[in-house]
Amino acid sequence: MIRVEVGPADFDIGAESAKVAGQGGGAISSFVGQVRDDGNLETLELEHYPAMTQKALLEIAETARSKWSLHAITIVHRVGKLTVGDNIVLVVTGSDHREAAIESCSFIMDRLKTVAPFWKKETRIDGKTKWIEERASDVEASEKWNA
Amino acid sequence: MIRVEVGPADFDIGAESAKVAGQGGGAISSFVGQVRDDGNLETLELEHYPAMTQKALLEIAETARSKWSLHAITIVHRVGKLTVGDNIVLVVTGSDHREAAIESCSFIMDRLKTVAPFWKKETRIDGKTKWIEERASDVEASEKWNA
Amino acid sequence: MDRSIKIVYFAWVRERLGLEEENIAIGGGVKTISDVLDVLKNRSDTYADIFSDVEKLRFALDQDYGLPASEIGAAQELAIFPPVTGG
Amino acid sequence: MDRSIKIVYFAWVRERLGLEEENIAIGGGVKTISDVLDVLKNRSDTYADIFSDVEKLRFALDQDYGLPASEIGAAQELAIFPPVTGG
Repeated sequence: MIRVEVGPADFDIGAESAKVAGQGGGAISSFVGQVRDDGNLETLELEHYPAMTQKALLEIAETARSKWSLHAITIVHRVGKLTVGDNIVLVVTGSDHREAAIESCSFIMDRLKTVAPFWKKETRIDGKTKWIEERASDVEASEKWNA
Repeated sequence: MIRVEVGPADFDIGAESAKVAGQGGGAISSFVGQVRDDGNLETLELEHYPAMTQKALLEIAETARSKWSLHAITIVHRVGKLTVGDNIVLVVTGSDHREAAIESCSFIMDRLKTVAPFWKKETRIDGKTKWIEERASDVEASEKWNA
Repeated sequence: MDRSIKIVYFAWVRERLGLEEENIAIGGGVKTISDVLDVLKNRSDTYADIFSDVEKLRFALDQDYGLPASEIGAAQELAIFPPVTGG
Repeated sequence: MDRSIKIVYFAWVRERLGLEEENIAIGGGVKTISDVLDVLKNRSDTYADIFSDVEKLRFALDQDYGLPASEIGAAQELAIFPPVTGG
Protein backbone atom coordinates (compact mmCIF):
# COMPACT_ATOMS: atom_id res chain seq x y z
CA MET A 1 0.00 0.00 0.00
CA ILE A 2 1.39 3.36 -1.04
CA ARG A 3 0.35 6.50 0.80
CA VAL A 4 1.50 9.96 -0.24
CA GLU A 5 0.53 13.12 1.57
CA VAL A 6 1.54 16.71 0.83
CA GLY A 7 0.29 19.68 2.81
CA PRO A 8 0.97 22.09 5.65
CA ALA A 9 -0.11 19.68 8.43
CA ASP A 10 2.42 18.07 10.76
CA PHE A 11 2.71 14.28 10.93
CA ASP A 12 2.86 11.73 13.75
CA ILE A 13 5.73 9.32 13.19
CA GLY A 14 4.34 6.82 15.72
CA ALA A 15 0.96 6.68 14.00
CA GLU A 16 2.45 6.54 10.49
CA SER A 17 4.89 3.82 11.51
CA ALA A 18 2.06 1.78 13.08
CA LYS A 19 0.01 2.07 9.88
CA VAL A 20 2.89 0.73 7.80
CA ALA A 21 3.57 -2.04 10.33
CA GLY A 22 -0.11 -3.01 10.13
CA GLN A 23 0.37 -3.90 6.45
CA GLY A 24 2.59 -6.86 7.39
CA GLY A 25 6.27 -7.69 7.53
CA GLY A 26 8.52 -7.42 10.52
CA ALA A 27 10.88 -4.66 9.37
CA ILE A 28 9.85 -1.00 9.43
CA SER A 29 12.30 1.72 8.49
CA SER A 30 11.58 5.42 8.98
CA PHE A 31 13.29 8.65 8.16
CA VAL A 32 12.30 12.07 9.48
CA GLY A 33 13.80 15.28 8.13
CA GLN A 34 13.44 18.40 10.25
CA VAL A 35 14.40 22.05 9.95
CA ARG A 36 17.93 22.13 11.32
CA ASP A 37 19.09 24.83 13.71
CA ASP A 38 22.18 26.50 12.29
CA GLY A 39 22.15 29.39 14.74
CA ASN A 40 20.50 32.15 12.72
CA LEU A 41 17.62 30.62 10.82
CA GLU A 42 14.26 32.30 11.34
CA THR A 43 11.94 30.39 9.01
CA LEU A 44 12.10 27.89 6.18
CA GLU A 45 9.42 28.18 3.52
CA LEU A 46 8.58 25.23 1.36
CA GLU A 47 7.06 25.86 -2.04
CA HIS A 48 5.92 23.10 -4.38
CA TYR A 49 4.31 22.48 -7.75
CA PRO A 50 0.92 21.15 -6.66
CA ALA A 51 -0.10 19.68 -10.01
CA MET A 52 3.12 17.65 -10.17
CA THR A 53 4.02 16.83 -6.56
CA GLN A 54 1.65 13.95 -5.88
CA LYS A 55 2.52 12.36 -9.21
CA ALA A 56 6.27 12.71 -8.63
CA LEU A 57 6.03 11.19 -5.14
CA LEU A 58 3.88 8.31 -6.39
CA GLU A 59 6.44 7.61 -9.11
CA ILE A 60 9.24 7.52 -6.56
CA ALA A 61 7.22 5.13 -4.38
CA GLU A 62 6.34 2.91 -7.36
CA THR A 63 9.99 2.72 -8.34
CA ALA A 64 10.89 1.71 -4.78
CA ARG A 65 8.20 -0.96 -4.83
CA SER A 66 9.57 -2.36 -8.09
CA LYS A 67 13.14 -2.49 -6.72
CA TRP A 68 12.42 -4.00 -3.29
CA SER A 69 9.83 -6.32 -1.81
CA LEU A 70 7.74 -3.96 0.31
CA HIS A 71 4.40 -4.23 2.10
CA ALA A 72 3.84 -0.51 2.48
CA ILE A 73 5.35 2.87 1.70
CA THR A 74 4.32 6.17 3.27
CA ILE A 75 5.67 9.54 2.18
CA VAL A 76 4.53 12.73 3.93
CA HIS A 77 6.01 16.05 2.85
CA ARG A 78 5.06 19.36 4.39
CA VAL A 79 4.81 22.69 2.59
CA GLY A 80 4.44 26.25 3.84
CA LYS A 81 6.28 28.20 6.50
CA LEU A 82 8.26 26.14 9.02
CA THR A 83 10.67 26.97 11.81
CA VAL A 84 13.64 25.33 13.55
CA GLY A 85 12.87 21.83 14.80
CA ASP A 86 9.73 21.46 12.70
CA ASN A 87 9.16 18.26 10.77
CA ILE A 88 9.58 18.55 6.99
CA VAL A 89 9.43 15.05 5.59
CA LEU A 90 8.62 11.52 6.70
CA VAL A 91 9.29 8.29 4.83
CA VAL A 92 8.25 4.91 6.25
CA THR A 93 8.77 1.58 4.51
CA GLY A 94 7.70 -1.88 5.62
CA SER A 95 9.13 -5.18 4.47
CA ASP A 96 9.85 -8.74 5.60
CA HIS A 97 13.56 -7.87 5.57
CA ARG A 98 15.46 -5.05 7.15
CA GLU A 99 17.79 -4.54 4.17
CA ALA A 100 14.80 -3.92 1.88
CA ALA A 101 13.14 -1.58 4.39
CA ILE A 102 16.27 0.45 5.10
CA GLU A 103 17.57 0.64 1.52
CA SER A 104 14.21 1.62 0.05
CA CYS A 105 13.80 4.32 2.70
CA SER A 106 17.23 5.67 1.77
CA PHE A 107 16.40 5.49 -1.95
CA ILE A 108 13.13 7.38 -1.49
CA MET A 109 14.88 10.14 0.45
CA ASP A 110 17.60 10.45 -2.20
CA ARG A 111 14.99 10.73 -4.96
CA LEU A 112 12.86 13.15 -2.95
CA LYS A 113 15.83 15.50 -2.72
CA THR A 114 16.49 15.51 -6.45
CA VAL A 115 13.23 14.76 -8.23
CA ALA A 116 10.22 15.90 -6.19
CA PRO A 117 9.20 19.47 -7.09
CA PHE A 118 9.81 21.26 -3.78
CA TRP A 119 11.89 24.37 -3.18
CA LYS A 120 13.16 25.71 0.14
CA LYS A 121 13.63 29.36 0.96
CA GLU A 122 15.38 30.44 4.14
CA THR A 123 14.74 33.62 6.06
CA ARG A 124 17.65 34.42 8.38
CA ILE A 125 17.29 36.19 11.74
CA ASP A 126 18.67 39.37 10.13
CA GLY A 127 15.76 39.27 7.65
CA LYS A 128 17.77 38.17 4.62
CA THR A 129 16.22 35.53 2.42
CA LYS A 130 17.87 32.89 0.27
CA TRP A 131 16.66 30.08 -1.94
CA ILE A 132 18.48 26.89 -1.00
CA GLU A 133 20.63 25.57 -3.83
CA GLU A 134 20.88 22.02 -5.09
CA ARG A 135 23.75 20.09 -3.45
CA ALA A 136 26.10 18.06 -5.64
CA SER A 137 26.20 15.37 -2.94
CA ASP A 138 22.42 14.94 -3.22
CA VAL A 139 22.66 14.52 -6.97
CA GLU A 140 25.40 11.92 -6.57
CA ALA A 141 23.43 10.07 -3.89
CA SER A 142 20.42 9.91 -6.17
CA GLU A 143 22.41 8.82 -9.22
CA LYS A 144 24.14 5.95 -7.42
CA TRP A 145 20.81 4.03 -7.47
CA ASN A 146 20.92 3.96 -11.28
CA ALA A 147 24.19 2.02 -11.25
CA MET B 1 23.70 10.97 23.86
CA ILE B 2 23.52 7.20 23.88
CA ARG B 3 20.52 5.44 25.41
CA VAL B 4 20.29 1.66 25.68
CA GLU B 5 17.31 -0.15 27.16
CA VAL B 6 16.75 -3.88 27.56
CA GLY B 7 13.68 -5.35 29.19
CA PRO B 8 10.21 -6.80 28.67
CA ALA B 9 8.48 -3.41 28.25
CA ASP B 10 7.20 -2.26 24.86
CA PHE B 11 8.50 1.00 23.34
CA ASP B 12 6.90 4.05 21.75
CA ILE B 13 8.61 4.88 18.48
CA GLY B 14 7.09 8.38 18.37
CA ALA B 15 8.39 9.24 21.84
CA GLU B 16 11.82 7.69 21.23
CA SER B 17 12.17 9.46 17.89
CA ALA B 18 11.21 12.78 19.48
CA LYS B 19 13.83 12.29 22.22
CA VAL B 20 16.54 11.72 19.61
CA ALA B 21 15.33 14.68 17.53
CA GLY B 22 15.52 16.84 20.65
CA GLN B 23 19.28 16.26 20.79
CA GLY B 24 19.76 18.28 17.60
CA GLY B 25 20.33 17.65 13.92
CA GLY B 26 17.71 17.52 11.22
CA ALA B 27 17.95 13.85 10.20
CA ILE B 28 16.40 11.08 12.29
CA SER B 29 16.49 7.50 11.11
CA SER B 30 14.56 4.70 12.84
CA PHE B 31 14.26 0.99 12.47
CA VAL B 32 11.65 -1.19 14.18
CA GLY B 33 11.84 -4.97 14.12
CA GLN B 34 8.66 -6.88 14.95
CA VAL B 35 7.66 -10.52 15.31
CA ARG B 36 6.72 -11.51 11.77
CA ASP B 37 3.61 -13.55 11.01
CA ASP B 38 4.62 -16.62 9.02
CA GLY B 39 1.26 -18.34 9.40
CA ASN B 40 1.91 -20.74 12.27
CA LEU B 41 3.94 -18.93 14.88
CA GLU B 42 2.48 -18.95 18.39
CA THR B 43 5.12 -17.13 20.45
CA LEU B 44 8.68 -15.91 20.17
CA GLU B 45 10.72 -16.00 23.33
CA LEU B 46 13.76 -13.78 23.68
CA GLU B 47 16.48 -14.83 26.08
CA HIS B 48 19.57 -12.76 26.80
CA TYR B 49 22.73 -12.67 28.87
CA PRO B 50 21.88 -9.88 31.30
CA ALA B 51 25.42 -9.29 32.55
CA MET B 52 26.67 -8.78 28.99
CA THR B 53 23.75 -7.27 27.05
CA GLN B 54 23.98 -3.65 28.14
CA LYS B 55 27.74 -3.65 27.61
CA ALA B 56 27.44 -5.18 24.14
CA LEU B 57 24.78 -2.67 23.07
CA LEU B 58 26.81 0.24 24.41
CA GLU B 59 29.84 -0.97 22.47
CA ILE B 60 27.80 -1.15 19.27
CA ALA B 61 26.50 2.38 19.87
CA GLU B 62 29.99 3.70 20.67
CA THR B 63 31.34 2.17 17.48
CA ALA B 64 28.54 3.83 15.50
CA ARG B 65 29.33 7.15 17.15
CA SER B 66 32.99 6.82 16.19
CA LYS B 67 32.13 6.00 12.56
CA TRP B 68 29.48 8.68 11.94
CA SER B 69 28.76 12.16 13.24
CA LEU B 70 25.70 11.57 15.41
CA HIS B 71 23.83 13.65 17.98
CA ALA B 72 22.00 10.74 19.59
CA ILE B 73 21.58 6.99 19.46
CA THR B 74 18.78 5.01 21.08
CA ILE B 75 18.64 1.22 21.17
CA VAL B 76 15.72 -0.57 22.82
CA HIS B 77 15.60 -4.37 22.76
CA ARG B 78 12.82 -6.39 24.33
CA VAL B 79 13.19 -9.75 26.05
CA GLY B 80 10.67 -12.32 27.23
CA LYS B 81 7.66 -13.87 25.54
CA LEU B 82 6.32 -12.03 22.48
CA THR B 83 3.70 -12.77 19.88
CA VAL B 84 3.01 -11.95 16.21
CA GLY B 85 3.13 -8.21 15.52
CA ASP B 86 4.88 -7.36 18.79
CA ASN B 87 7.79 -4.97 18.73
CA ILE B 88 11.21 -6.57 19.31
CA VAL B 89 13.81 -3.93 18.66
CA LEU B 90 14.04 -0.20 18.02
CA VAL B 91 17.05 1.76 16.81
CA VAL B 92 16.92 5.54 16.37
CA THR B 93 19.84 7.69 15.24
CA GLY B 94 20.03 11.46 14.89
CA SER B 95 22.48 13.42 12.79
CA ASP B 96 22.87 16.59 10.73
CA HIS B 97 22.95 14.43 7.61
CA ARG B 98 20.60 11.74 6.37
CA GLU B 99 23.41 9.48 5.09
CA ALA B 100 24.95 9.34 8.58
CA ALA B 101 21.60 8.74 10.26
CA ILE B 102 20.49 6.00 7.85
CA GLU B 103 23.83 4.22 7.55
CA SER B 104 24.47 4.18 11.30
CA CYS B 105 20.97 2.82 11.91
CA SER B 106 21.65 0.04 9.40
CA PHE B 107 25.07 -0.66 10.97
CA ILE B 108 23.60 -0.90 14.48
CA MET B 109 20.93 -3.36 13.30
CA ASP B 110 23.53 -5.51 11.52
CA ARG B 111 25.69 -5.61 14.64
CA LEU B 112 22.72 -6.27 16.91
CA LYS B 113 21.92 -9.37 14.86
CA THR B 114 25.42 -10.81 15.14
CA VAL B 115 27.02 -9.48 18.31
CA ALA B 116 24.39 -8.70 20.95
CA PRO B 117 23.77 -11.70 23.26
CA PHE B 118 20.12 -12.42 22.49
CA TRP B 119 18.58 -15.74 21.43
CA LYS B 120 15.17 -16.33 19.91
CA LYS B 121 13.06 -19.43 20.46
CA GLU B 122 9.92 -20.04 18.44
CA THR B 123 6.87 -21.93 19.61
CA ARG B 124 4.73 -23.01 16.66
CA ILE B 125 0.93 -23.33 16.76
CA ASP B 126 1.35 -27.13 16.88
CA GLY B 127 3.36 -26.73 20.09
CA LYS B 128 6.78 -27.52 18.61
CA THR B 129 9.65 -25.31 19.70
CA LYS B 130 12.79 -24.33 17.83
CA TRP B 131 15.77 -22.13 18.56
CA ILE B 132 16.30 -19.75 15.65
CA GLU B 133 19.64 -20.32 13.92
CA GLU B 134 22.16 -17.74 12.86
CA ARG B 135 21.67 -16.64 9.23
CA ALA B 136 24.70 -16.45 6.93
CA SER B 137 23.25 -13.29 5.35
CA ASP B 138 23.27 -11.57 8.76
CA VAL B 139 26.91 -12.49 9.30
CA GLU B 140 27.81 -11.13 5.85
CA ALA B 141 25.84 -7.94 6.44
CA SER B 142 27.69 -7.38 9.70
CA GLU B 143 31.09 -8.13 8.23
CA LYS B 144 30.72 -5.73 5.32
CA TRP B 145 31.15 -2.82 7.77
CA ASN B 146 34.68 -4.02 8.55
CA ALA B 147 35.74 -3.58 4.92
CA MET C 1 -0.38 26.41 -36.39
CA ASP C 2 -0.35 29.08 -33.74
CA ARG C 3 -1.52 28.13 -30.28
CA SER C 4 -0.94 29.17 -26.70
CA ILE C 5 0.76 27.32 -23.88
CA LYS C 6 0.51 27.90 -20.15
CA ILE C 7 3.83 28.51 -18.45
CA VAL C 8 4.15 28.13 -14.66
CA TYR C 9 7.08 29.44 -12.63
CA PHE C 10 8.42 28.43 -9.22
CA ALA C 11 10.89 29.56 -6.57
CA TRP C 12 13.31 32.31 -7.63
CA VAL C 13 12.12 32.17 -11.23
CA ARG C 14 8.63 33.07 -10.02
CA GLU C 15 9.97 35.73 -7.64
CA ARG C 16 12.23 37.42 -10.17
CA LEU C 17 9.47 37.50 -12.77
CA GLY C 18 6.90 38.55 -10.19
CA LEU C 19 4.60 36.10 -11.92
CA GLU C 20 3.22 32.66 -11.07
CA GLU C 21 1.97 31.76 -14.51
CA GLU C 22 1.09 33.16 -17.90
CA ASN C 23 -0.22 32.03 -21.26
CA ILE C 24 1.97 32.76 -24.22
CA ALA C 25 1.21 32.49 -27.90
CA ILE C 26 3.60 30.24 -29.80
CA GLY C 27 3.99 29.98 -33.53
CA GLY C 28 4.28 26.79 -35.53
CA GLY C 29 8.08 27.08 -35.49
CA VAL C 30 8.20 26.66 -31.71
CA LYS C 31 8.85 22.95 -31.30
CA THR C 32 11.04 22.44 -28.24
CA ILE C 33 11.41 23.82 -24.72
CA SER C 34 14.47 25.64 -26.04
CA ASP C 35 12.32 27.35 -28.65
CA VAL C 36 9.92 28.51 -25.93
CA LEU C 37 12.88 29.89 -23.98
CA ASP C 38 13.91 31.87 -27.06
CA VAL C 39 10.43 33.40 -27.23
CA LEU C 40 10.64 34.33 -23.54
CA LYS C 41 14.15 35.80 -23.79
CA ASN C 42 12.95 38.19 -26.52
CA ARG C 43 10.35 39.73 -24.25
CA SER C 44 12.53 41.92 -22.05
CA ASP C 45 15.94 42.20 -20.40
CA THR C 46 14.55 40.68 -17.21
CA TYR C 47 13.24 37.67 -19.12
CA ALA C 48 16.50 37.41 -21.03
CA ASP C 49 18.45 37.43 -17.76
CA ILE C 50 16.36 34.73 -16.16
CA PHE C 51 16.08 32.33 -19.07
CA SER C 52 19.56 32.60 -20.61
CA ASP C 53 21.36 30.15 -18.35
CA VAL C 54 19.54 26.85 -18.91
CA GLU C 55 22.00 25.07 -16.61
CA LYS C 56 20.28 26.79 -13.70
CA LEU C 57 16.81 25.78 -14.81
CA ARG C 58 14.72 22.63 -14.86
CA PHE C 59 11.62 21.97 -16.95
CA ALA C 60 8.47 19.89 -16.86
CA LEU C 61 5.96 19.38 -19.67
CA ASP C 62 2.53 18.49 -18.35
CA GLN C 63 4.19 17.57 -15.02
CA ASP C 64 6.88 15.31 -16.50
CA TYR C 65 10.51 16.36 -16.51
CA GLY C 66 11.84 17.53 -19.87
CA LEU C 67 15.12 18.84 -21.26
CA PRO C 68 15.68 21.95 -23.39
CA ALA C 69 15.67 19.71 -26.46
CA SER C 70 12.39 18.01 -25.51
CA GLU C 71 9.56 18.55 -28.00
CA ILE C 72 6.59 20.30 -26.49
CA GLY C 73 4.16 18.41 -28.72
CA ALA C 74 0.62 18.88 -27.49
CA ALA C 75 1.64 19.77 -23.91
CA GLN C 76 -0.70 22.24 -22.23
CA GLU C 77 1.62 23.28 -19.42
CA LEU C 78 5.33 24.04 -19.28
CA ALA C 79 6.86 24.49 -15.82
CA ILE C 80 10.16 26.34 -15.42
CA PHE C 81 11.95 26.24 -12.09
CA PRO C 82 15.36 25.92 -10.39
CA PRO C 83 16.73 22.50 -9.36
CA VAL C 84 14.51 21.08 -6.64
CA THR C 85 15.54 21.20 -2.98
CA GLY C 86 12.89 19.30 -1.06
CA GLY C 87 13.21 16.37 1.30
CA MET D 1 47.13 -23.36 41.04
CA ASP D 2 43.69 -24.84 41.30
CA ARG D 3 40.75 -22.49 41.27
CA SER D 4 37.12 -22.48 40.23
CA ILE D 5 35.40 -20.64 37.41
CA LYS D 6 31.72 -19.86 36.96
CA ILE D 7 30.24 -21.12 33.72
CA VAL D 8 26.94 -19.70 32.41
CA TYR D 9 24.87 -21.29 29.66
CA PHE D 10 22.25 -19.85 27.31
CA ALA D 11 19.62 -20.94 24.79
CA TRP D 12 19.81 -24.58 23.68
CA VAL D 13 23.04 -25.16 25.58
CA ARG D 14 21.24 -24.23 28.79
CA GLU D 15 18.18 -26.28 27.84
CA ARG D 16 20.09 -29.43 26.91
CA LEU D 17 22.18 -29.27 30.08
CA GLY D 18 19.16 -28.37 32.19
CA LEU D 19 21.45 -25.92 33.90
CA GLU D 20 21.83 -22.14 33.87
CA GLU D 21 25.20 -21.98 35.53
CA GLU D 22 27.71 -23.93 37.58
CA ASN D 23 31.09 -23.51 39.20
CA ILE D 24 33.76 -25.92 38.11
CA ALA D 25 37.18 -26.56 39.57
CA ILE D 26 40.01 -26.12 37.11
CA GLY D 27 43.58 -27.23 37.52
CA GLY D 28 46.66 -25.20 36.69
CA GLY D 29 46.89 -26.89 33.30
CA VAL D 30 43.59 -25.38 32.16
CA LYS D 31 44.72 -22.26 30.31
CA THR D 32 42.28 -21.69 27.43
CA ILE D 33 38.57 -21.92 26.71
CA SER D 34 39.41 -25.08 24.77
CA ASP D 35 40.93 -26.58 27.90
CA VAL D 36 37.74 -25.80 29.84
CA LEU D 37 35.72 -27.52 27.11
CA ASP D 38 37.92 -30.62 27.53
CA VAL D 39 37.13 -30.65 31.23
CA LEU D 40 33.41 -30.37 30.48
CA LYS D 41 33.43 -33.07 27.81
CA ASN D 42 34.92 -35.53 30.28
CA ARG D 43 31.99 -35.16 32.65
CA SER D 44 29.34 -37.22 30.83
CA ASP D 45 28.07 -38.22 27.41
CA THR D 46 25.57 -35.35 27.46
CA TYR D 47 28.34 -32.85 28.15
CA ALA D 48 30.52 -34.47 25.51
CA ASP D 49 27.70 -34.20 22.96
CA ILE D 50 27.04 -30.55 23.65
CA PHE D 51 30.60 -29.28 23.81
CA SER D 52 32.27 -31.34 21.07
CA ASP D 53 31.30 -29.18 18.12
CA VAL D 54 32.89 -25.80 18.87
CA GLU D 55 31.70 -24.45 15.51
CA LYS D 56 28.18 -24.38 16.94
CA LEU D 57 29.25 -22.53 20.08
CA ARG D 58 30.26 -19.01 20.99
CA PHE D 59 32.14 -17.93 24.12
CA ALA D 60 32.52 -14.90 26.34
CA LEU D 61 35.05 -14.38 29.14
CA ASP D 62 33.84 -11.88 31.71
CA GLN D 63 31.29 -10.67 29.10
CA ASP D 64 33.77 -10.21 26.26
CA TYR D 65 33.74 -12.50 23.25
CA GLY D 66 36.52 -15.09 23.17
CA LEU D 67 37.65 -17.91 20.90
CA PRO D 68 38.48 -21.50 21.88
CA ALA D 69 42.16 -20.53 21.88
CA SER D 70 41.58 -17.50 24.14
CA GLU D 71 43.39 -17.69 27.48
CA ILE D 72 41.04 -17.58 30.41
CA GLY D 73 43.57 -15.72 32.57
CA ALA D 74 41.89 -14.39 35.70
CA ALA D 75 38.38 -14.43 34.20
CA GLN D 76 35.66 -15.16 36.76
CA GLU D 77 32.90 -16.06 34.30
CA LEU D 78 32.86 -18.08 31.11
CA ALA D 79 29.67 -17.96 29.04
CA ILE D 80 28.91 -20.68 26.50
CA PHE D 81 26.07 -20.22 24.03
CA PRO D 82 24.99 -20.69 20.42
CA PRO D 83 25.47 -17.93 17.83
CA VAL D 84 23.29 -14.99 18.79
CA THR D 85 19.98 -14.31 17.01
CA GLY D 86 18.68 -11.05 18.41
CA GLY D 87 17.65 -7.89 16.63
